[in-house]
Amino acid sequence: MNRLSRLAWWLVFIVGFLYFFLPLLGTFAFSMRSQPLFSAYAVVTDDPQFAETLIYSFIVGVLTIIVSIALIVPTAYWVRLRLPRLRPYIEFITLLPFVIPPIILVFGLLRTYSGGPLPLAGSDFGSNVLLVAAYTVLSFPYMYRAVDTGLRAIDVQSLTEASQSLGAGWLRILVQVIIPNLRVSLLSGAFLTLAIVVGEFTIATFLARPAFGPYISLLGGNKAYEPAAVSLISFGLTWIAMGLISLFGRGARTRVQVVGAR
Amino acid sequence: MNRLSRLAWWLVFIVGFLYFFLPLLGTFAFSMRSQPLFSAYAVVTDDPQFAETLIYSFIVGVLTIIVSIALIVPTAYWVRLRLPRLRPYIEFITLLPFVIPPIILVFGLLRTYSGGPLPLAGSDFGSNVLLVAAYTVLSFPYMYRAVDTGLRAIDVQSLTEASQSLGAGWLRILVQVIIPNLRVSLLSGAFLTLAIVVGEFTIATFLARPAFGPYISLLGGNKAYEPAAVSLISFGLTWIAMGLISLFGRGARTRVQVVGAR
Amino acid sequence: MAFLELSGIQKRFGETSAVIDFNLAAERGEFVSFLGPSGCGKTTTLRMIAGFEQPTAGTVAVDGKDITRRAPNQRNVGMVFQSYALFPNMTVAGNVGFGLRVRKQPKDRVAKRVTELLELIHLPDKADRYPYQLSGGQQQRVALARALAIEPQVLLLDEPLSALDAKIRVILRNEIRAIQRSLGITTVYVTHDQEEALSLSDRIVVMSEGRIEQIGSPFEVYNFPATSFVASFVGTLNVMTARVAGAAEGRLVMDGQPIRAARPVTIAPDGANVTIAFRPEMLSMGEAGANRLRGTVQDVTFLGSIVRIRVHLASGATVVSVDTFNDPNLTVPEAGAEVTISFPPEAVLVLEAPPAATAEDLIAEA
Amino acid sequence: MAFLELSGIQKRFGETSAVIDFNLAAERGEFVSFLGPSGCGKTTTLRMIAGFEQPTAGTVAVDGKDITRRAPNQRNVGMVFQSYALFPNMTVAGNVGFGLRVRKQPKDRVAKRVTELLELIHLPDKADRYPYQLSGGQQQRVALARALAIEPQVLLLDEPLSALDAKIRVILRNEIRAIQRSLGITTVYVTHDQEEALSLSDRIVVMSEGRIEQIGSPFEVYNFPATSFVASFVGTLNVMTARVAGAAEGRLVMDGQPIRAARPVTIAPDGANVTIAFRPEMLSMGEAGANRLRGTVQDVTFLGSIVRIRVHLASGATVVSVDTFNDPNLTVPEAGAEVTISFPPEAVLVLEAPPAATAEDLIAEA
Repeated sequence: MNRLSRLAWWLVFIVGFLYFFLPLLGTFAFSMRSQPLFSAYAVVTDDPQFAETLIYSFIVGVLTIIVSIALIVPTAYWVRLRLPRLRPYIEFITLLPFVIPPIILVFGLLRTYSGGPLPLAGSDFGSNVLLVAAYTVLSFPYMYRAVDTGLRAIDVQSLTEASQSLGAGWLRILVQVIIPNLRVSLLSGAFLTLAIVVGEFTIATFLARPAFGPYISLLGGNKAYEPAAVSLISFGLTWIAMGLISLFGRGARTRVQVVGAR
Repeated sequence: MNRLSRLAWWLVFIVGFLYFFLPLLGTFAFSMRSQPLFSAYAVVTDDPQFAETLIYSFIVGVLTIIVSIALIVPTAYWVRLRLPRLRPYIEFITLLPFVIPPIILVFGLLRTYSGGPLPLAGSDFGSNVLLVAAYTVLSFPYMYRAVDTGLRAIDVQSLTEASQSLGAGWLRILVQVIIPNLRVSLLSGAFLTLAIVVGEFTIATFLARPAFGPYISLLGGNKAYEPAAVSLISFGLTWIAMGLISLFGRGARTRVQVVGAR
Repeated sequence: MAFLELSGIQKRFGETSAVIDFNLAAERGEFVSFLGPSGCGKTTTLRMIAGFEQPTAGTVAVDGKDITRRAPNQRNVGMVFQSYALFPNMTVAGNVGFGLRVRKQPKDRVAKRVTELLELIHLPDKADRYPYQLSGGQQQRVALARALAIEPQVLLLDEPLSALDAKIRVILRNEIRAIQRSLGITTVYVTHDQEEALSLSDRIVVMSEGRIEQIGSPFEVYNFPATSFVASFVGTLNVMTARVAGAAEGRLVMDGQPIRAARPVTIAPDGANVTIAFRPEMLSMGEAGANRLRGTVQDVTFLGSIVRIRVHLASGATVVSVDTFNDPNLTVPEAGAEVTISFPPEAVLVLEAPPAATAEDLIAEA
Repeated sequence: MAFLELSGIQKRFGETSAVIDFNLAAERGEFVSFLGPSGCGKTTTLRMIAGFEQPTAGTVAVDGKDITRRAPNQRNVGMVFQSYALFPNMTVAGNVGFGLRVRKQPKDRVAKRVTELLELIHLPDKADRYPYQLSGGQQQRVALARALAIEPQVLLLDEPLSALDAKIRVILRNEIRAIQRSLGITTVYVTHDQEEALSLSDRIVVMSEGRIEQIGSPFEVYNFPATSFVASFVGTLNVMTARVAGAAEGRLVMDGQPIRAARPVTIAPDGANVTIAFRPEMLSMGEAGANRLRGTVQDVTFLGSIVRIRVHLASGATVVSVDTFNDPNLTVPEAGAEVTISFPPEAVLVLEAPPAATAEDLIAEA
């Protein structure tokens, strides 16, 4: 750990950072070519569709988050508490959305729900339900990992047993003991989910939903600089959301670390 | 934890499982409509392009894995050892590929490297380099999380200090002490990366690379049942890879768990 | 009828038996410790009383009621964990009052009881702190208060002091004992530390490999161990082999030197080998006792209040430890000095022959 | 010239001082312990010797060479960790031989040395096992062998026994001491357990809040504590306040009862209050000693080899602990009985006045 090696490490960091942000800078520079400066941004934010689709996507995102949390938290908790041997399998299942292309997912959804006993894809309401359902699946990896990491940080078994010996039932344990200690994890999972839902294109297009992803892509077909501007705006919004997580996260993380008995 | 609640939990599992696999089953059923049975699969596997693009994508995948491991392992190790306060930020940076649409990434890459001091996008070799570089960024979240989880399972600080006090330098510590204990994590990260690279479409198309993703999409434009078949085949290959992980994983995981001093 | 009764408790995990035929009857207000090395089944037994594990066979009864099949949250049992297990999201007051809020007690009664308990554990001014703001010892006292708040029928403590520093362990141990006495609550305490068990308990259950080795008061367990495992696990012990010379009169020969036991040898005939044991503190330097052995000093260890002198017996390979109280004026023999050690016939414990596995053997393997 | 020399060592982490002006000169082959509560700076000091931390000021020298700025892997120092820190991917033999392979020693010499060391730690048949196949005690012995394999100039042990069961702690402690003596290796041992420090060390450095409170042999530290912190942290102590009646003759008055100290009181004039202390084992029931106090028995605790009787003095609120060796024939007084306790003038320690913060205060806060 002499000076030289420390320098080398910082160099690696800086190179990695540049490597990563260069594309972003390139996009930004490109969006700036429209004259006058920032006019691409002005055009975009003036378009009523911009706000409409963004709000639609945000609402879908929030619904997705609620469904996802309701499914994942009890499952992850129970697996950690009683079925630790199932953990690798559950983890595996939650990873599937990474490896199944969304096109397959939407393909299958449409085929399954277009006719038969549940013709959801036929109506607007049904399509919205399908969209939330599909996004819930997409959110599984992020949400499960976030929750699982959160559960790891607390001593799930002892806390549960302590609550039980004090007379608490499962619902109370979940609501008063487990979930309050997952605050940061849930926030982190929620924001990631939101970011993905807002940016998603394939599924929304196939289900013909007025979402933000298809709107960007539509823009991409017609305009030159605006898609870059829109992408950067949505990226900026996500960034703000992520910044919020790390703000929330810092305080709570120190707390959790200090608490545990070594 | 009486019988009733246990039953309820299993029900949740089964419903979740079905919900998840129904789309897959739908796709499979659809691909079976081509007559005679499995003819869609036969057509696909007979096509020389199928093997060519798949092999190209596998090679790119392996290169991506090598670059990714070389960048991530030392970084994650160093962050855990010396800069634990940087961990939230690094984690944040590695999450960015989830939230930056690939279209932005490829946009930026093309714009940055089409001219200027590094006109990589002009040549075949240069485009291959750019592709690996872009996929390396995409693999960051999976690889970093896998490695970080692996590092968490071993007592990085004590192992490092023990090696140091025995006279070992950094290279030896990494190669002989840290990496051997990350075997499972690296496998897991590697297989996920492979799966993503093989399925990726946007970046490969924009860089005009003969990869597997664009091949499927090409097929999708011309044929009816084959795209479903191809998707399922690539999904099956990924499945096999994931199965291998969990096989490797089981043995090693028990070991690591037993080792740690409580 | 005992207050807490465990009858024929067995627990198997797959192929392995964690607990084998455990029987215990504890009176109301009694303080019982389960003492033994890691993996002896003591924690598993405790967890069966709490309801976190179901016995494979046998029953757990409290105050005459069979609670074997009752869920943990229906048992009215207080539990204190090694890891404290305080709720990180609640203040000290929130933690202590949790069980009362579960029982839907009115707010002012909860507040009053919390105040009472925080005074009991000498932390009246920490009500609004969060667990992470407290030291380990303070956290464990809060955990104790939380368990006591619900006025449990039985209080269970699972190695509550293992995570704490040596000095704090002793202080907290005395506090636990004082609180238990003042409340008169029936208590089961799991520990691997013999001094904790001896100083706290009314009765000790010594366990090894899932079985009860002995149940008795600290005095009985220490002075009259039933098996050689108990003898060597509880306290320090000189264990050696001797030949029975006159069973009726308690005459033995060790390394060629004659020894007298206070009681007749009943477990082996004349000429047979037996295991004998004596505590280091029963021996003394000089010729005061009826039994005398000659040897040379091997080394002297200073243990604080006690000085331990190890003497290599002249007649053989045996090394015997002798404890004396430390004293600034004490003249300790040099290593290599020739000495006589002596002990009364009462000091000699005659244990089963041939020597069975002792705690030291088990530990060397463990 | 001492073999291991720490001069004017300071360590600051941001605003807080972890170690303040630490000076120590250890001879070749000496066994030195750093003893103190959590957070007293003992581990930080050890880590500065190992090179894992850089001192803010001061120097570390081994065998006359200043190694303060040398990297940890250039120091030839052996280290044993509380968490064992064995390499999970290597066998026992692989672990023990690691340092030799780093030094590029030929294969057969590595194998020979590994065999030697495994015999030294009594695990000759475990060479091909992996760490996870061993018990905690065995793992720590392998860690010790690994640290010794490179023939380090200094051996450092950081609370090596804290993660182990009480009984195994004692066994391993004796083994560490025997190995250290037989190899004659200079050793620094960090612990919070006073019995470990007392029984193992040639010299003890007692630390509190980053400062050295006292350096001395176990005998000195225990019998002649330099500060009231040392007096109360090392061993059990009766601490009380007395008034000086005749400083020159060592006459004091405690709770109205006269007491004599063996030495004149030099730290305070007649009529001033001082803190006096005596060890429980220096007191006895009855009238044998020159100093006598009357009181009633409050309670009796059985600690194994020792029975502790707490006596409430007749003349005031003070409670005094008296230790006697356990004896199956011992008649222990009942609680409430009127007794006389006595002690020789040598038992009285006169410490600084007014009473400073004692270890108990620190612990209650900690």
